[in-house]
Amino acid sequence: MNLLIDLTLLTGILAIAATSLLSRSLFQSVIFFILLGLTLALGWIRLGAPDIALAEAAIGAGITGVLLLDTLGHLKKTGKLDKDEHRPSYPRLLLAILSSVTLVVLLLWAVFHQPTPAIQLHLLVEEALPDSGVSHQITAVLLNFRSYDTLLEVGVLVLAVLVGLALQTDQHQQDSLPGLPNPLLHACLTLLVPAMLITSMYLLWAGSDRPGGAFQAGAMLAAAFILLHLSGIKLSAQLSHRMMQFGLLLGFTVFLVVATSSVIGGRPLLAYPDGGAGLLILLIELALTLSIGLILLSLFTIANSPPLSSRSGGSNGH
Amino acid sequence: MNMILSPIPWLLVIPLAGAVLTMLIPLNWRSPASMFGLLTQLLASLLLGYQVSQYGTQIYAMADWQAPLGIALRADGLATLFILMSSLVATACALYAHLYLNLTKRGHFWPLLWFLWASLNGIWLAADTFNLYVGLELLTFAAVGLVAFASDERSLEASIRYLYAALLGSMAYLLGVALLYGAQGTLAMDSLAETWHWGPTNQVAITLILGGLLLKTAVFPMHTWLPPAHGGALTPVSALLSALVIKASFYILLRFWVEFEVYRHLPSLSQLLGVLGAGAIIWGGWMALKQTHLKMVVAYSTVAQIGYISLMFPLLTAENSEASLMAYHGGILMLLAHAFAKAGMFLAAGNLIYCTGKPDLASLAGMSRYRPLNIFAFGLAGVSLMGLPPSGGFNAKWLLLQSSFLSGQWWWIVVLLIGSLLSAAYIFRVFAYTYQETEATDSFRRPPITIELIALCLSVASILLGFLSIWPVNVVSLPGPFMEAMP
Amino acid sequence: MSYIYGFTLFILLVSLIVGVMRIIQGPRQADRLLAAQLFGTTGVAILVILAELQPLPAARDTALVLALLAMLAAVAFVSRVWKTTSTNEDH
Amino acid sequence: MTALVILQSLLLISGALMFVVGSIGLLRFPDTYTRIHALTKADNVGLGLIIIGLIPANFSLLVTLKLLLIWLLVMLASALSGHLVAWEARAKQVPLAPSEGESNDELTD
Amino acid sequence: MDTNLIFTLGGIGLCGLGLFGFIYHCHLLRRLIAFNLIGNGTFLIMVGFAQRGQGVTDHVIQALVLTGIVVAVSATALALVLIRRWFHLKGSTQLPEDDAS
Repeated sequence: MNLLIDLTLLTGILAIAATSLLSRSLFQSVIFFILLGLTLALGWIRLGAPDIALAEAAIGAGITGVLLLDTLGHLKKTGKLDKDEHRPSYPRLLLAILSSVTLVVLLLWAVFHQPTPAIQLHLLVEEALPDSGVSHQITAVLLNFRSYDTLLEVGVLVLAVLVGLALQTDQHQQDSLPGLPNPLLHACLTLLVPAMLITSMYLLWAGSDRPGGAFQAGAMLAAAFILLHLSGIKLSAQLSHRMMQFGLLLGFTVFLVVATSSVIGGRPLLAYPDGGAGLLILLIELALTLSIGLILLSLFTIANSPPLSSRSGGSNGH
Repeated sequence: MNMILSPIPWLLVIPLAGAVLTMLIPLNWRSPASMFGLLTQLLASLLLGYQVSQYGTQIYAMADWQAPLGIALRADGLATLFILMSSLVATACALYAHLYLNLTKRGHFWPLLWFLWASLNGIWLAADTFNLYVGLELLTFAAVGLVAFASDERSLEASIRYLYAALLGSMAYLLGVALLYGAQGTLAMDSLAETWHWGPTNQVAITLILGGLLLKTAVFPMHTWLPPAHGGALTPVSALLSALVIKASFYILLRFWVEFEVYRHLPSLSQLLGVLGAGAIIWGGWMALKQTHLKMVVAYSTVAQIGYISLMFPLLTAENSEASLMAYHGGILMLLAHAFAKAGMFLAAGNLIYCTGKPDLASLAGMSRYRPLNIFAFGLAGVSLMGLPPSGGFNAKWLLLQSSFLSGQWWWIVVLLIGSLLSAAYIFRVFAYTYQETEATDSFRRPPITIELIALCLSVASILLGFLSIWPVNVVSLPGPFMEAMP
Repeated sequence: MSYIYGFTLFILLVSLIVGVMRIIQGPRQADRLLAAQLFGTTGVAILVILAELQPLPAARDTALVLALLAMLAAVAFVSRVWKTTSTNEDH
Repeated sequence: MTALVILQSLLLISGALMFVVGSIGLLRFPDTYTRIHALTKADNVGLGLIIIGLIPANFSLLVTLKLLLIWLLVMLASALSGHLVAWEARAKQVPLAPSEGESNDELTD
Repeated sequence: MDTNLIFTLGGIGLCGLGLFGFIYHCHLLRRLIAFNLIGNGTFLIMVGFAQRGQGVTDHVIQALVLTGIVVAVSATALALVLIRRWFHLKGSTQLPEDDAS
């Protein structure tokens, strides 16, 4: 029975992926991409990875999908969405088929000759878990054992926003599209948004002893912000530029300060003081959640910034 | 050793803090704050250089968890040399950018530079395969941001091309890391090397990792994203990209190549890399000869120079350890000389373009009379790139030649010679344009003397390297796991 | 009992595939979006059953997240993609 | 106990069948408005049946509440998105059942 | 055929499809979707392959995949910013003379 379910899921995943890649209509591609995220979330549950399933549901099916849909709407405004798409040439097709077949063959060869790993890292994790300050292994890995990776990863997020901000031609340019003036939507928001905020906090709190954590919580928060934004309540317009910047950087700064304070205290970078690990991890996660929510929202609004009535087509560059 | 006195954490914390700080403080404070940061970074790198040369390789366990559970940083001779190199080049480029960019652009430049620097230091020090992935992504984002923020069409196109190529490269790398983890259950380089065995899984993993890194280094057939990105960015950014950023993926390549003894087990792959390098030398040189824009000449010259550096792979053979060591030293020297010379050359080229206001070669006419100092800087960098004595480039090529002789691979000598002729040709072609005296306008803009001096300093450094070659060679030969894995 | 869960799951997966056909057929974007919505609900149903079958209680949290985000795509579609299309272009 | 299991099985399977019905409805109904009808009825009832069927699986108050919350949210979401699509469709004057031949995709051309 | 192996194979399929699309397509948005397919395939391989080797649920690799997902979503968002800017400047959804590569 399990085999049947897995195989059906697998077929579904591959079929959906192929459709999203090869569909004629770009809108259909995007919709299928969102569905792929959803189906993958099911797959992650089958693989026993609920944390990833949560992230995939929130990020893959939620945030990325909305970002793509939004871009699609933007490209559609000028009405030349697929117009200038010439069919790729035959050498290109050949190269694509050749490299993808090579990759698949190589990977299959590698997978079917898998040796037994000499090192069992999960045993080490279990052994060190009591000292990590949390009882959920993934949170322990992300925010204690391999916290350096996480620090850099938050840096990557901040950097993405930074590049977006640097590309913004006008500092105070805001998303110019109006929200939806639908009364029922606004009535529902008063119910939905608090539910999303509570779920976000629940995920954050759950992270210390079961699946959940800052990223899932942050993505949920971002989803709430984006929903508000789409319905016309624009957080980025409410907050001052300065406040927004502080919010964006809060998580990274708190993380960095905690990291550095341990060096000043004579311990290696990122080492938590004895007994303080749990509290510090929660503090970092709280700040990270807020920042991730704001970062994802900003990435969504920054992408919108070029005004509608701009030139499109002709250019004066060389 | 006392944890506070180790400069390793500071090499990461200062740039990261610099990035945050320069995003938050007002525009006109960003440069002074960064200047302070530059100084501390230089001091920290020098301190690390001193400690490593005195006490040998340093291992730093992040968060006090030993590898393979935690992430370890490793500062050996090779890492130290790269840290020093990036500190010097980045400082020069940062000073140049401070003088070259306007206030708003500068405001955006500083945080991006600091992120770039943090990721570079992170990569030089990393001893964990997944950590390298995150570092590479941080580097990619910072570099793409730096290319894009000129925000004209050309740089935007270049940044998209660059981003797509780099993302594909890092995904291939990650796929390789996934296979390695599945086969061996660890991510730390040391424990991977200890438990390494050349089954099919590891071979495919190494192939994917090398493929991804070659794409990111822009080795010959996968080089197409490089010239527009390096040629289209703002001048200080071009210098940073050519001198440092492509070296990062190359450095990881070298680490994998030696530490997992790829040279011993996949010798055909090393010949392939050599062939690609030879292709890069000839194709890059040829294309540089055909360009009409000054910065594109310099960018294609980078493609060719990457070719020289990758010639060290076929020469690192298990059979002849003397030839291998020579090739290693030659390759590292080449890399170092290229970092200084190319940064100097890009900055000099940027100054010339600043003067004429036009990017093409034809409008350089009369420049040698009007800006002799700048042409001199360009020329000195050119001497090193051509490999004329006395320069770092010459010593590097000499070592590579000798290594080819010793290992009996004479065909690389032919490639080296053809490459040198080509580079001489494209550099003298630029000179020929500057000596032309046409009736063209005399309304050149005068750049501040300081930015010319910065370019000159870098070019002089690449020449000085010819006299001081023994020092970097000694540093990279300091004992450590890396040198033990050396043939 | 687990056999029943598995059987239910299988039916749901089949229903997913039927939904996919509507998305491919269209003909309107709105129809595609509605089908995607149904897909999301079916996903929630599958997740709550998987939570018992595996058993993996955290799958219910995933279902909760999906349920909360289900309408995000619809709102984005209506406000961004559809809004900007002029009436005559849409059909 | 067995009676409960049978009840559960009935609930689960009829819930799943409701989904199939919904999908078929989505496939067969002629225009956007009727498809909204198929969607909002079938999936809410189907999910409801499944969730009621799952409650006896573990008699825990928290789990039951969470399951009911999920149901509530899905109902809200599908009601709202159905409403939005219909609202927008009416504003854009999407016709009631379109003529048979029409199946061009508005995005591809 | 256990679950881990099946999803590893699914990951390989996604990687193959994604690489094909990434090279074949010119449209920047389509290439971005293709990149995300490669990414998701890689994540599936990471978890499936590691758990197949270890024989248990491996939390370390799951944590790494979480990091990877966040990096991938940042990459997607960054690419979208650039694509929109490009579209805004040039009115095109692909790079010029893309067949040169």
